[in-house]
Amino acid sequence: MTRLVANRRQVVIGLAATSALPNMGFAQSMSPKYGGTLKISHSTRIATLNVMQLSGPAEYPCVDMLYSGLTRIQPGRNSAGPDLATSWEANEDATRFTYNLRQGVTFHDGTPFTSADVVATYEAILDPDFGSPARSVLDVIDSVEAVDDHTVQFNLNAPYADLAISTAHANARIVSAAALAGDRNDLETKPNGTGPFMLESYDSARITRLVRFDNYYMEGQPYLDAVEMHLFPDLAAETANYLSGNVDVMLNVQQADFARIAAAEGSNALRVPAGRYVNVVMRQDQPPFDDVRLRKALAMSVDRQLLVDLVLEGLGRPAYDNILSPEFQYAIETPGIPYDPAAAKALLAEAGYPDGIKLTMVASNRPAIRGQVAIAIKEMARPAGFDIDVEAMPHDTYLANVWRKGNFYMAYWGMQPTEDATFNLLLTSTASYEDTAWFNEEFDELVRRGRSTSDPAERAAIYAEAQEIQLRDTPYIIAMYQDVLTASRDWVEGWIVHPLNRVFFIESVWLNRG
Amino acid sequence: MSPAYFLRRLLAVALVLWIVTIAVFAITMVLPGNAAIMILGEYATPDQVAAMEIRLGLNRPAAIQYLEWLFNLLQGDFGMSLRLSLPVSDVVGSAFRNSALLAATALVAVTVVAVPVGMLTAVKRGTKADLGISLVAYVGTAMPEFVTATLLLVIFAAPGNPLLPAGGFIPPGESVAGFFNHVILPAGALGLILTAHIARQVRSEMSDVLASDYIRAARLKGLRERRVIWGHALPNSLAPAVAVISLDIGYLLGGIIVVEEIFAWPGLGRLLILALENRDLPVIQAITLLLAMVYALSNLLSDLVIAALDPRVRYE
Amino acid sequence: MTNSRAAAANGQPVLDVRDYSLAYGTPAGPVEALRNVSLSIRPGRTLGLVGESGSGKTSLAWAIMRYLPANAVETSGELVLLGEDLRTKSLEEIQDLRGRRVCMVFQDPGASLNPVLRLGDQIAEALVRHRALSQKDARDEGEAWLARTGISRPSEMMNRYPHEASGGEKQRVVIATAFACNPEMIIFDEPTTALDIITARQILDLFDDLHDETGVTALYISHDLGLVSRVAQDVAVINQGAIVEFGPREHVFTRPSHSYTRDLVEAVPNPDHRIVTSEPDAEDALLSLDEVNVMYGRGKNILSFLQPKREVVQGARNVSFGLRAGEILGIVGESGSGKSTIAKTLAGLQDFEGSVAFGPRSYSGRHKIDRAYRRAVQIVFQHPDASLNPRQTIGKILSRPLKLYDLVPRSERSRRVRDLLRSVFLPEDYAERFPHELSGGEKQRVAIARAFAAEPRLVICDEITSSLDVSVQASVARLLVDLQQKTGTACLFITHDLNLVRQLAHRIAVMRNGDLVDLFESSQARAPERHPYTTQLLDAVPVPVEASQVSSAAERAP
Amino acid sequence: MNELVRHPTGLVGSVLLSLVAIAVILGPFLAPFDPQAFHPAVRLAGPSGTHWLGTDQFGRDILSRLLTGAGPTVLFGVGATALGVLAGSIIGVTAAVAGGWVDSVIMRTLDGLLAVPDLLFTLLIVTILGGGIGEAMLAVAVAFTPGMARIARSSVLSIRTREYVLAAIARDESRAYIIVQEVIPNAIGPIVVEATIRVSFAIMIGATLGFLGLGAQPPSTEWGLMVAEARQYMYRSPWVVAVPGLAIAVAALGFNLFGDALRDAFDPRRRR
Repeated sequence: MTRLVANRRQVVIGLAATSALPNMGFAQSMSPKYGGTLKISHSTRIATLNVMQLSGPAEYPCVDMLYSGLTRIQPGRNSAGPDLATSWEANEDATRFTYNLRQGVTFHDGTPFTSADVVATYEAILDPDFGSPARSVLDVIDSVEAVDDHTVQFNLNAPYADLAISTAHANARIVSAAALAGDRNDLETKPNGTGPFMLESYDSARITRLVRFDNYYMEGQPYLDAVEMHLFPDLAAETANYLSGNVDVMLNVQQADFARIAAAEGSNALRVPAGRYVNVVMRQDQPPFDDVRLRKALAMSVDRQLLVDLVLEGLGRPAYDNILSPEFQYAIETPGIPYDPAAAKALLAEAGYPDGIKLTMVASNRPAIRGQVAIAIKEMARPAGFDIDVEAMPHDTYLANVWRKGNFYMAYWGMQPTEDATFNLLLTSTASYEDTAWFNEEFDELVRRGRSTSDPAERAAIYAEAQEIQLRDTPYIIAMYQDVLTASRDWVEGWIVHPLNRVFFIESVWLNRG
Repeated sequence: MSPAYFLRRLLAVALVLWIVTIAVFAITMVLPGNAAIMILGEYATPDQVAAMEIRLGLNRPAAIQYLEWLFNLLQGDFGMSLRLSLPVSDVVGSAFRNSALLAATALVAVTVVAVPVGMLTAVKRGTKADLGISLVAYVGTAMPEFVTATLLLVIFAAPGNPLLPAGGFIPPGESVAGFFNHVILPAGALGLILTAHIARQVRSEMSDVLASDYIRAARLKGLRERRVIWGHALPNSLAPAVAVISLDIGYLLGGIIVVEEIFAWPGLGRLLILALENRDLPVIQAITLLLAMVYALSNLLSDLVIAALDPRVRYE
Repeated sequence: MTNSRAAAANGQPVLDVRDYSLAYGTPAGPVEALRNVSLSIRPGRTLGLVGESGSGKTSLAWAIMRYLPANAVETSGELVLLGEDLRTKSLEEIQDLRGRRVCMVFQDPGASLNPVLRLGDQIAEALVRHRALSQKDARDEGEAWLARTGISRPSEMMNRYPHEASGGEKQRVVIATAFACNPEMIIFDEPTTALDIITARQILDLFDDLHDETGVTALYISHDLGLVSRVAQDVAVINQGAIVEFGPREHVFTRPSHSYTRDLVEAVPNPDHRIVTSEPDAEDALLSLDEVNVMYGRGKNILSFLQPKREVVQGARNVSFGLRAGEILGIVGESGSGKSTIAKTLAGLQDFEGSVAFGPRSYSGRHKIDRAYRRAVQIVFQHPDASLNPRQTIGKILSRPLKLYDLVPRSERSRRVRDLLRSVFLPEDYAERFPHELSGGEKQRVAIARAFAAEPRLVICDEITSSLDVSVQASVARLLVDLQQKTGTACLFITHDLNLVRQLAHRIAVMRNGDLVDLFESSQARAPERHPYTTQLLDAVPVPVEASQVSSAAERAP
Repeated sequence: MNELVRHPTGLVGSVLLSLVAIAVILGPFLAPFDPQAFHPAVRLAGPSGTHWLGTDQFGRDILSRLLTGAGPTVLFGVGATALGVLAGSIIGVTAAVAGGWVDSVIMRTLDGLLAVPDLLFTLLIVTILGGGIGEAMLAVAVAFTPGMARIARSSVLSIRTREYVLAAIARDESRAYIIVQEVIPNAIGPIVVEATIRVSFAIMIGATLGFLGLGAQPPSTEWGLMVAEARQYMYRSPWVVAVPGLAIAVAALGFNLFGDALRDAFDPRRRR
């Protein structure tokens, strides 16, 4: 069966009403059964367990099980809830935050968790030489202080309303001060966290096995004895293996296999709308992309619904160039852009290309969706006078030669937790991955104001204005949002994924085998 | 065979491997792109890239780096994997064990099937059985592993009622039955092309032997056909068969790359692809060197076996 | 043997081939190999079957052994062994018969013994098979037979592998195997051709002894009429698949009925019939070798320690001799004696120490040799198939020296090529052909023409007739001598055929293991002061039977 | 040539090669559809009257893609082999002709390179060059070079002791004349045979690189890439992978059979 959750926007994203989710740990009629091993298959390698630096799709569930953060993204929402911090408050102008820590928590090795661990962790994150990915969302923090053993205080260098979401960053999980003081290479293979599971064995080429941590702070959880992460690099083999019942959960399902998996007996295919997208990068500091008419003409040459059907097998939604998907709290109602090659042709002529234009679009081959979107756009845009030569290339070549250098290529991004993180990732003049040379001071200023505003109505207005600017200038063509797809066997209760694809709540999963 | 001969051969292997170290090092030196970006990928933050660049420290002269690497190598230290943050010897060691299991299974299966089939078809040369088997062998040699593997998956691991698992690996130490269950398809995909090739080569060698004067002489001595085949032809075809098999080991070592990738076999081949994609230079160097060493040593071993089988080369 | 004796008693032939015809199916249609062959061998006698390559003599042997390829078609006749037609027998019956009643000894003992089995096992297995002996008895019996073939340490030989035995020893093993099962008939297919002169002579003597001892009936196949005349009482001559002559030896040699037989008899080199009449100018020295040494197998570079160690072999040791203008000097010796080394050295193809003086100049090494020398000294090789570039036309091959040495102007070259072809009795239009379109003898003529095209002063002939058929050998030798006489060119004639060399050389040099052991005027070949080795060589060669000698030799037959 | 066709293997090889050659030369003209055109209504459809071999995930006509893909697939093999043979022959002939330490150094280096399995070597080089069909072709050529150099060298060495070459040396022909006129024309036979058989390997390696994402890139219709792109649909519509997979086998088989027949034709010992 398919659980299709496609509610548009609002606070609840991904997972609609709880009634549609009989398996959720907190809303179930049956009482969970204890015991059993959950086998999860994944197709990318768990290359490291260094919580402060990892970034692989299959690494996230591992650290989610091994570690806890101060705060944690809530199931189905882009908001932060308590984890190792039970509560937190900000001062008036959102420049100082105080977090109250949970008492009686211990690390897997038995040492107690205190504010010293938090301070050590955040100091490591903020150390540029350490290179933690979490620094990009936490660099507003000026200093961390331990007020007492169970209270810490963050002093910010600018007002920042979303700090609780930033402290929920997957790489900002709390590591013990002792581990950070010792050989930091041990972080790679000897994780010592406060999460619901402990590492038993780690074979990056095959199976990573975690077992229940009896002293996890959530009373009575986790339910499982163990979780095994099984690596299947070949997607077809992974699907076949899942369907033959050898594993309980398939972490990521390919669009091509989704219908079959959904139809298969004893299998639950879960589809969660998310803000993942392929974006067409066009460098605007050089012709021909410096002309907004050309960008708009191309935008009109893409049949977005057809793209969703062809490339995503319908498992996604058309997007109309807004970098914020409807799941974001402050996303505006984006006007549709109809597929109109004739109008596009006219606009292209107006831009100075009456006879059409020849372009070369680069697409890396990993993941394959980049190439597929590129080829589809090439075909769709042809009637409008775009003669696009798709140059697909191996990912490493792309990284070496095209990424953030080329003037027309396909990028691919996952969903960010906040509007601010999204804008600061790509679109502001100082964005981490600024790649379009679209510099707009007005936009920058709006983003700056948005992050320090706590009033929701005010923020909504600011972000709406920012989105209008973005849609007016079309820095990227974003043609569709891709759903997050996962699957589990019937006997697996409580398996959910979050649109962010970073938090998994496996401590609430249990096996309902007859 | 004299110890001097053995020593000379061993020296030759060492020389070959030394040349391989130069080639491998040269190749990894000229890999394009900023190593740090390649290792970390496009979602890495600039901080991460900067930290990695410091860690790599690849800014010294190549010759110094080579000598340092070689020096460490001779002490058994292959360095740290850049992507997996583990000692290369650990990562490559376990992958090598797994690959060896797969390759050895495939090789044994291939030998057990191909050599008798090749001999049979040579003896039955020109018959329908020969024609049929030769045809299959020809088609077999023309199927790249990824096609064979894919077709095997479609046929034997189709969802619904899969006869065999679609991939994965169970160490024989854990479950022997599980190991064999999982090894059949990858070994089959790996072995088809080799079986076909070796059967064809053995058939041709055996045909040459059967056409030789001493076989004619044996027949004209009135010996029964069974004795001619088993007593005279077979001992003469074994040495060439061993030579063919040892040469095909090189092909086998290439074939594991694709097959392991498809069947989720945690061996050297898959590790290599990962290492190449991530510019994990120490791992690439170690794997290439290891595969070359295996190949060179298997050739040496085959020479020793041939010397044992054929008295003419024994005292060389 | 009882059958054979019974046959002997009633005069029935052991083998009776009646009107036998055989063809091979080829894609181009059937090719006849044997046409209406009829011959018979009476008990205890030896029939010599003589023919050139491709004449069908070996096909007949295979047919008798019932060992025919799949595409063979027997179109007529019977093959009768003591009253039984072999053609009617089943494969199983034939397998019982092979090796027990009819055995075969092959041309090349090196190839006909299995390289990975011990010699003893190869004899014993036949005895186990046909005489139902135990393994141990078979080995004892085999060892006894080895002793009878004259092998000095038979028990040691039993445990050797073929590559550990000499050619002569191997052939003795094969012969022992053939005789061990006490067969009624043995087919000998050129059993001495692959052996050295002296060894061949020993094998021939062994054949005589064993034949006398056992009274076995034999079919002796050879291309060498001289040899056959020595071993056989009856002779059959086969040409293009048909028997052209069959009868007692005296008859065939003295009154050959067929012209082909006559040609064949005449073509046999006879040392008493000299081809060359003129004598060279005695004192006009053309070339002289002074203390020439040649070493093979010396390591050349630092990486050679990785190569298997090669033995250093001395190809020529302190060889000195002179050659006069217009002289034909024969060099003889067994294989490995160094005679070809001298040829290669003088042709500038081999590094050497010492010096070679040619005319006024002296050369102290291969790299000192200049174009003038190379033009004046030409070489003709043994294998005509290998010495002509298969990708060039005959015209191109012949015009090359003309162009290289700039002997005739470009416009004259094709005319000169035609002259050259005429001078070796080849049609002028051969200039357009490629080597593979010519027969072996024709190719050798082209090679000779190429050598003479350079207008040389010395031609080195390295075994130029040994790969040719007997009848062709004679004509090529005559052609060479004709050209030599016409041009006055000196000639170094290297051969292992002592009869031939005595027919055409003025002087003969004998080499052995790299040493020049003897050098003498042809007429002095039998002089008492000859080196013992020379005498041994001369004695080893069967001298063709003259009509006058036939009757005396025939008396030796039982 | 007659000799070739008379062999059953040669005959089949020639027929298969002719088919492949027709596809290479005329494929783009014979293709019933634009190989890149989408037909969204009939995605992943089975063989039908309109689309004889069915359609792929974009509804592109597989027959048309197959026909236009013959060019890149087969020419890859031929091109890579030709380059490898050329480079290998030059190196091999140089080593054989130079002899001495030059030969030793070249041969020991080749030994070292030959110890690295072909596919691994190719992968290393293609990674250096950066992927793509041209780069992959060059990589295969480089990987083939040591083997071809060896064959060329031994071929030259065996020719060099032939008596017609000795005759040329004895005549005092120049080194260049001997190499160009006497040695190379006769050494070329085994090289051509080996090259023909290697084309089939090159086609397979090329397809494998396409499959691994290092060779031909979308939207190319190279057959290995077609298999790779269709793999995720292989259980849904097996013909999408089977058709290009078998096409690769047919092309490789054709060259393989033809090469074997060529070898038999050159080698009288093997003639039946």
